[in-house]
Amino acid sequence: MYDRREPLIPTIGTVTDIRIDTPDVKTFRVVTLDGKKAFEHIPGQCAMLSIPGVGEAMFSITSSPTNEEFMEFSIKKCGCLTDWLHAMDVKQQLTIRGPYGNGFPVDTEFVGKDLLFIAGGIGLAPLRSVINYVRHYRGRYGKVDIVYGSRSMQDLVDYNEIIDEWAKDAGISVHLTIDREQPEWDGHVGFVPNYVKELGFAPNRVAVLCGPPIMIKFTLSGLFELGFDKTQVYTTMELRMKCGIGKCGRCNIGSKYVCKDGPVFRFDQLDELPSEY
Amino acid sequence: MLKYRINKLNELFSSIAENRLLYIPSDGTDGRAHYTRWQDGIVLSDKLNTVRSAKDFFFPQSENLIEFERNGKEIKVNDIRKEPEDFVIFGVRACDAASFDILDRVFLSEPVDSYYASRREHGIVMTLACDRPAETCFCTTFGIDPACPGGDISCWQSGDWIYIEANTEKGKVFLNGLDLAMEQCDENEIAEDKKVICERIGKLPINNLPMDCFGAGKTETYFNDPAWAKLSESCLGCGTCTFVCPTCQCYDIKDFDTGSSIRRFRCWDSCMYSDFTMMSAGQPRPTQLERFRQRFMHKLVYFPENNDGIFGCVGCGRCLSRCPISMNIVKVIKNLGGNSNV
Amino acid sequence: MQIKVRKPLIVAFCCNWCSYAGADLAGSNRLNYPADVKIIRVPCSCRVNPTFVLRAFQRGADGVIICGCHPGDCHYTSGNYYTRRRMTLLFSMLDYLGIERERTRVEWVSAAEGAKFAATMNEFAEQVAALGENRRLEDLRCKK
Amino acid sequence: MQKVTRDILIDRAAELLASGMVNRVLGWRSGEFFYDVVPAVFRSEADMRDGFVFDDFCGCNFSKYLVKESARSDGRILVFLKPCDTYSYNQLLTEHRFDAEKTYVIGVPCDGMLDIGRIKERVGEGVIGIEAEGDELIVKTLYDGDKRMKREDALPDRCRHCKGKKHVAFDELIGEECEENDENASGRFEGVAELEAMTSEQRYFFWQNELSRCIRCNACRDVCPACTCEKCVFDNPKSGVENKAASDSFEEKLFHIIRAFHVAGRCTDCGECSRVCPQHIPLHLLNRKFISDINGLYGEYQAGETVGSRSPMVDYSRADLDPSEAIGKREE
Repeated sequence: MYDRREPLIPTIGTVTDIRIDTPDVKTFRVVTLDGKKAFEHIPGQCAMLSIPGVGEAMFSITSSPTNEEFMEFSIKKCGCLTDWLHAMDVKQQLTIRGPYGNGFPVDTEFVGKDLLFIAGGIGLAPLRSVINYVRHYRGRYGKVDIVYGSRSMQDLVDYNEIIDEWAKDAGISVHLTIDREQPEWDGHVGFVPNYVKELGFAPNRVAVLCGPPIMIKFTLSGLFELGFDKTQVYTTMELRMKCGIGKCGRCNIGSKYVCKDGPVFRFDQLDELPSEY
Repeated sequence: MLKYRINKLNELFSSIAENRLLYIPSDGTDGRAHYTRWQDGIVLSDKLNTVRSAKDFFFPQSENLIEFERNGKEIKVNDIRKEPEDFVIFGVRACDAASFDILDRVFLSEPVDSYYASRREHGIVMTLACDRPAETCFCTTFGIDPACPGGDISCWQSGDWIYIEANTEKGKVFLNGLDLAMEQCDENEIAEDKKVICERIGKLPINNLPMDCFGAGKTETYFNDPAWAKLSESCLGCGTCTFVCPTCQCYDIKDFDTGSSIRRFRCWDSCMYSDFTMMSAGQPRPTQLERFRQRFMHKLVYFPENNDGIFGCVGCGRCLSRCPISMNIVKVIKNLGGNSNV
Repeated sequence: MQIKVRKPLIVAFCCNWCSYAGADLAGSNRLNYPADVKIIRVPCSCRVNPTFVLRAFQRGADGVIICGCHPGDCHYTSGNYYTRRRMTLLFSMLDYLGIERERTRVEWVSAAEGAKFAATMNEFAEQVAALGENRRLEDLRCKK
Repeated sequence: MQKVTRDILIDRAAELLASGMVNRVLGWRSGEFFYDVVPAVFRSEADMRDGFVFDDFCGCNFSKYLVKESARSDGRILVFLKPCDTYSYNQLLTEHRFDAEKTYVIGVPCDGMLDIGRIKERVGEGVIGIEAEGDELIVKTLYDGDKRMKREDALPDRCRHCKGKKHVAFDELIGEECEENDENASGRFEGVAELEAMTSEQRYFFWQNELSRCIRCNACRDVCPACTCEKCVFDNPKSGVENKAASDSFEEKLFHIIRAFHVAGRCTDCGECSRVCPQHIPLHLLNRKFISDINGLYGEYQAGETVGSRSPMVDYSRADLDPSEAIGKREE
C-alpha cells in the first residue's frame, strides 16, 4: 500500500439532506460514510466537491464549525457541476476534500467588536458560516447587524432561518431588502448599497461584504461615505480553481493565490494587489 | 572527482542501466534531441539541449491521479499510485537542473504533492556541462553556471575523458554503487575547460540581462505598463512556450470516463489559453493581454515575491527558438526594463 | 487448451429512413447477422461526424460501417451525397495513417433491403474478424 | 535574398499613412537575432524606420491577424502579403471572417523564406549571422566559423514546393509579379506519394512516431488561417472530444485527423502548421493528403484562389464514387 498523504485524493461524502432555498439555490447537507463531519474548518473556508466524471469545484462551507454533525453547502445552479448537483437526490455520494483557504479572523480581529454583515443573493452562503459561529459564541462579540438583499423574496437564501432564528436572537438586527416591489412583501425595497447608507451604521465596527461585484463596488463606496476605513472591511473572493492548494496556478491575483492566501481578504490587502479583476 | 574514458561511455551507461531506468538525450528521426530510454545502440546526442525540458520526468504532461468507480449513487475511490521505478536522467544541462529547484518550491511546499515527491526521490539527475552554449542561452542572468551544472552528479566532457563528480549524498551513494573502474583525479584537470565555458558564455549576446528592476514588490511598477499591449498583440495564445518551458508548472485536473471507471488525471495547462481561468461565472482574463501579462509577471515578479527572490526562469532559451511568432521572455525583460528595440 | 475467440465489435450507423428500416426488416424476416453489430440510429447518414467514427474506435469498436439511403433516395435530398464525399476522405485519411481500411465501410441499404443489410453485416463482420482486434486506433484507457 | 527591400516597403507605407488611407501597418518587427522576426502593428513611419524588417525570415502569414485587427473599428490596416499569404486572405474573405474594406493589401514578391530550424539542422546551434552568395548561404557560427550551405536546403517544405509566386489578392503590388511556377508546385505531393507507396504498417509506424511527439500546444491550430472557430471542439467541455493533453496515443491521432479534416477543402496549403510546430511534426503531409485526394477525386481545387469559390467539401456530384471505389481508384 502506498502510504504518502496526497492532498488531491478526496474522501467520500454522502448527501443526507437537500433543501430548496430559492428557485436556483439548494443547500446540501454532507457527511462522510461513517456519518461524521469530513473535517474541521474555520468560517469562510472552502471545500472541493466533485462528482467524478462531471467535475470538481470549490464551494464555501455554509455551515458553522460549531455544528458538530454535518457540513452544509448552499449552491447556486450556474454550470455543469452545479446543474448536476441540483438534479441529484439524497443518498447520492460525492467526493470532498479540504478545508481550503484562510477563513475569517473570527477568533482574533472580530473578537469584541460590533459586526456588520452585508450580503447580496448567493453571497449570503459564505457569511452564514460566520453568522452562525458568532451566534454560537455570542458573548465574544458586540452588536451584530445583518443587511441582506436579493432580487425578490423568493431569491432570499435561508429565509426561514433568518426570520425564525437570527432575527429572534438578542443583539442581532436583521435588515432585509429586495430589488423590486412584491405584493406579499412588506419589508424594505431597494438595492443593498442604498439600504446600507439609509441605515447609516456608525463606523466603529467590522464589516463583512459578499455578493456580486457590482454590489461590492457600490456598497464599499457607501461604507466609505459612512466613515469606514478599508482595514475594517472584509470580503471573500472567488476565481477558477483546480487544485485548491496553490499549485495549479490559475487563481492568483498578483502574487496571492485565492485558494491559499484567500479567499478572505481585507480591502486594504486587496489594494496592494493589482486591479486584475 | 572521478574520470572515465569517453570511448567507454556505453559501458558507463550499461552499468547505470543495470539497476535503474536510464534516459539520455538522443537524436530522434526528426534530427533533434529527445530524452530516450537508453539501451544498446542509443547514442548520446551532440545537440546542446533537448526540445522538451527535463521537467517531464518529474511532472509529466499527463498522469493519472485517482480512479473512481461510480455505481448508482455510490462512489468508490481507488488509490492507483505506485512507487515509481528508480531512474537516472543523464545529460541534463545546468538550466534544466536549476529548474528542478523551482519546481520543488511549488510541489514540495506544504501540502506536498506526493506524485512529484516520489518521482523526485526515485530520480537521480546527472548533469552535463555546456561546452558550446548557443546564442539563445541566458542562464547566467539567473546566476546559473553552465560550467558547474549541479544536479546530483555533475559531468564534464573533456578530451578523452568524462569527468564525474557527485554533489549530493544521493549522488555519492549512487556512484559508489556502480560496478565500474573509474579513476580518481584532481579537480584542476578540468579547470581550463570551465574557464573556456565561462569565456564563451560571456561572449553571448543575451547572457547578462538586467534583472535588478524585477523581482518582489514590482507588481505595481509593471502591472499597468503600456508595453504589455504591444508585446502581446501578436501572441497567438498557443501553449508552446509554456510546454517547452522547464519551469512552467500550471496544471489542469480532468476526468476521463473509460467506460468502466473514471480516471482523474492531471495534465499540463497553459495560462496562455483562453479557457485557463474560464468559470461559469465569467472570464477574469478576457483578452490575450491579461494572459500574456500573467505568464511573464508570474516568472519575473510573483514567483520571486513568494520564493525569496528567485526568478521563475532559468534562461534555457527554449521559448526563444520555439515560439511561432518569436515573442519571448528576453524581449519582455528588455521592453519592460525600457532598453530594447522591440 | 481452449482459445478464446474474440468476436469483433462493429458499430453500424444507420440512417433513420432507409437503413434502420432495412435492419428492422432483416430482423422481422429472421435473417441472421452477428449480434456484435451495434446499431446507432442517426437521422441521416450525413449526421455522422468524423469524430463519431473515431470515438467508436476509441470505445472499443473493431469496425465501423455507415449505412444510408441509396444515392438519390435521401430523405433530405442530398445528405448521403455529402456522406459519400466526407467518408471517402476520412477513410482515405485513416488508411493514410496506417489504420486498416477494411475496418471502415459505407454501404447503401434501402428500407426494402433487409437481406442486403444482413448480408452486408455478415460479410463486414467476417472481414473485420480477419483483421483481429483494433490495435492501431485504440485507446488503452478504455480497455479493461 | 528578397528582391524588395524594407526601405521600399516603408516608403510606400509612409505615403499611405500620411495620406490617411490607412492608419496602421501590419508588418514584421526585427528581434534579438537576425532570424526572430515578430509580427507587429506599426502606427507611424518613425516606428517602422526603427523596427520594420523584410528579409528572408519573414515567413509568418499575416492573414489570420486580420480577423482580430479588422474587428477593431478604427480605420483601415495596411498589410503586406506574400503570394501564398494571399490565398489565405481570399479564403478568409470567402468565409466572411473580416471586412475587406478595412484592409489594404500590398502584395510583396517572395523568393522563398528561410527556416532557421533547417539551417541549424545543417550547421548546428550557435548561429549568429547569415549572408547570401548566389545559391549558397554563408552561415556565421559561434564555434565553427563560417559554414556554407545551399539556400535550397534552408527552405521550408512549403517554399521548396511553392504553389505559385503570383498574388491572388491585392490592392497594389510592389516589385515584379512572377508568373505561376507550376513545375515546382507539382512536387507538392511528393511527400504524400511517398507515404502512399508504403505498406499500411509502415505508414502506421511512421505516423505513430511523428504524432507521438505532439505536446498539444495547439500552435498549429492557433496559427492556422483556416482555424477560426470561436470555440474549438477540443476546448469545449461539452463537445465530448475535449482534451488538453494527449493522454493516450489515440488522442494524438484524434486531434490531428479531426483538425486536418475540418480544414479540408479550406486549407490553402500555406504551411504555417509545419512551420510553427515545436516538435517538427510534418503536419502539412496531412493537409496535402486531403488536397491531393480532393484534386484526384473531385477535380483540381485550390482553396483561396478566388473569393467565393465553393469548396468541394460542401458540394457533391451525383457521379461521385463510393468510398470503397474511390480509395481503390486512387491506388491504380
